[in-house]
Amino acid sequence: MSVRLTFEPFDPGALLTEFSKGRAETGAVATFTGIARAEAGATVALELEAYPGFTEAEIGKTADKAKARFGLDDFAILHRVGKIAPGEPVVFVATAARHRRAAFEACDFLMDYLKSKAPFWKKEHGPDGARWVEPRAEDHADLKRWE
Amino acid sequence: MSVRLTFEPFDPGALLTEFSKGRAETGAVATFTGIARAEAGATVALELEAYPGFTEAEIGKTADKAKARFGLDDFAILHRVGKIAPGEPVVFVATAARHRRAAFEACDFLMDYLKSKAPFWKKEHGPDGARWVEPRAEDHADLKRWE
Amino acid sequence: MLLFGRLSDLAGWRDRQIDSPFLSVLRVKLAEEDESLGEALAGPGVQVALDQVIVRGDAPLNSATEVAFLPPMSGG
Amino acid sequence: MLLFGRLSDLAGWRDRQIDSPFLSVLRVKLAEEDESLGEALAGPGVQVALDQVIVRGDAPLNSATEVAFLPPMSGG
Repeated sequence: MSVRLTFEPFDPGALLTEFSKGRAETGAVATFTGIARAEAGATVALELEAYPGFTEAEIGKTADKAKARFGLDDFAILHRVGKIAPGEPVVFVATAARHRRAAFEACDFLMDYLKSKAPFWKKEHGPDGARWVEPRAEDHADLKRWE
Repeated sequence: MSVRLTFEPFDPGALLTEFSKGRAETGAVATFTGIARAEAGATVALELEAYPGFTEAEIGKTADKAKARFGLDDFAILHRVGKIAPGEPVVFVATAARHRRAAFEACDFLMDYLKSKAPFWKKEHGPDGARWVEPRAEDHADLKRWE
Repeated sequence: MLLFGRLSDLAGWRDRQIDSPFLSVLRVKLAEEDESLGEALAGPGVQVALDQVIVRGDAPLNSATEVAFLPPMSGG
Repeated sequence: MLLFGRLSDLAGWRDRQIDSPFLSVLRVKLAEEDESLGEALAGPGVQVALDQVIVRGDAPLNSATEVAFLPPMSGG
């Protein structure tokens, strides 16, 4: 069970190597990696601000709920903060469970939460300047699926 | 786009490292790793038989359909064959798409197919001998969700 | 010809060279030699692939045709 | 006290030391100094955390309290 923030680029594969080791009773590991999109030049960089301590604690609360709800054996969440270039991973979520349905659903649920409600403030730097981004209606609709 | 079989143990993390590189327009990478369960000693080893050439081709047909249906940018499938010890990865599926919903759903769909209909023959070696396994009713039910 | 899964356990072999002009004739040959194998090959859910393509019913064979009997697939 | 997201862009600062006995008094002080910031801090969806715990309404502060104004969270 880990929730971490990082200012540095990271390799999602290295995280999966670590997470999938020594799991003789787990059966199923699902992961999701979100990558910053270039949007064909419309986005030059993404900037994410967090409130260190508060942000991990808030994400941890939802992850603990997901663990209980979906019967997870384990989870790992790593979220990038600071300036992020197109093509760089932004977020990595891994879930481990006995069966694949639980692992998939928990991973999907955690991503819906992270993309719409987690304590981040997002700025997009484009060719014409920067703007703060609010969550998309689509993200809130995604989250509603779990109510 | 790759579908491969391997007789050797593999590291799912190394596959994700490779798969997630250089994806400035992809946005979303979902993976699933199936790990052989010990079932508290009930399963000593899993043995999977494939029909080399035929098995990859059949899986490739379904993966190509998934690519079109979910609008994937890319996929990678690696399936272990031969004798597999508890705790060792059996199958790895990665899907890449612009948005996370498509990546998750395609990965989930491919796993349902691989676990119930892909051309493998499965033998479980337990403390009291070996037995051939037929797909579980649950696996067929999972697959029906996509019809 | 090739047997997979429980069929090769039942027959005691996995890969043999057998010449036959038709799939139907091959089935008869195999059943004469091993009655339980002949029954298993005709059993429910057993499919036949010729050169890795699933076929139904009878089909002509030549000496280079790869014939494979596939019991119900279990998934991975 | 800490400002996040668009609030720190608006104020032109991110982290300041301000002594005040109550959150309500702190709000008044900030609004007197910078009217548009004062309005933004009272705006819809802006939450306040004291020592990393979200609070509603007024609350006493001491010199060690970490006060953070959080605009609507965008997710990652």
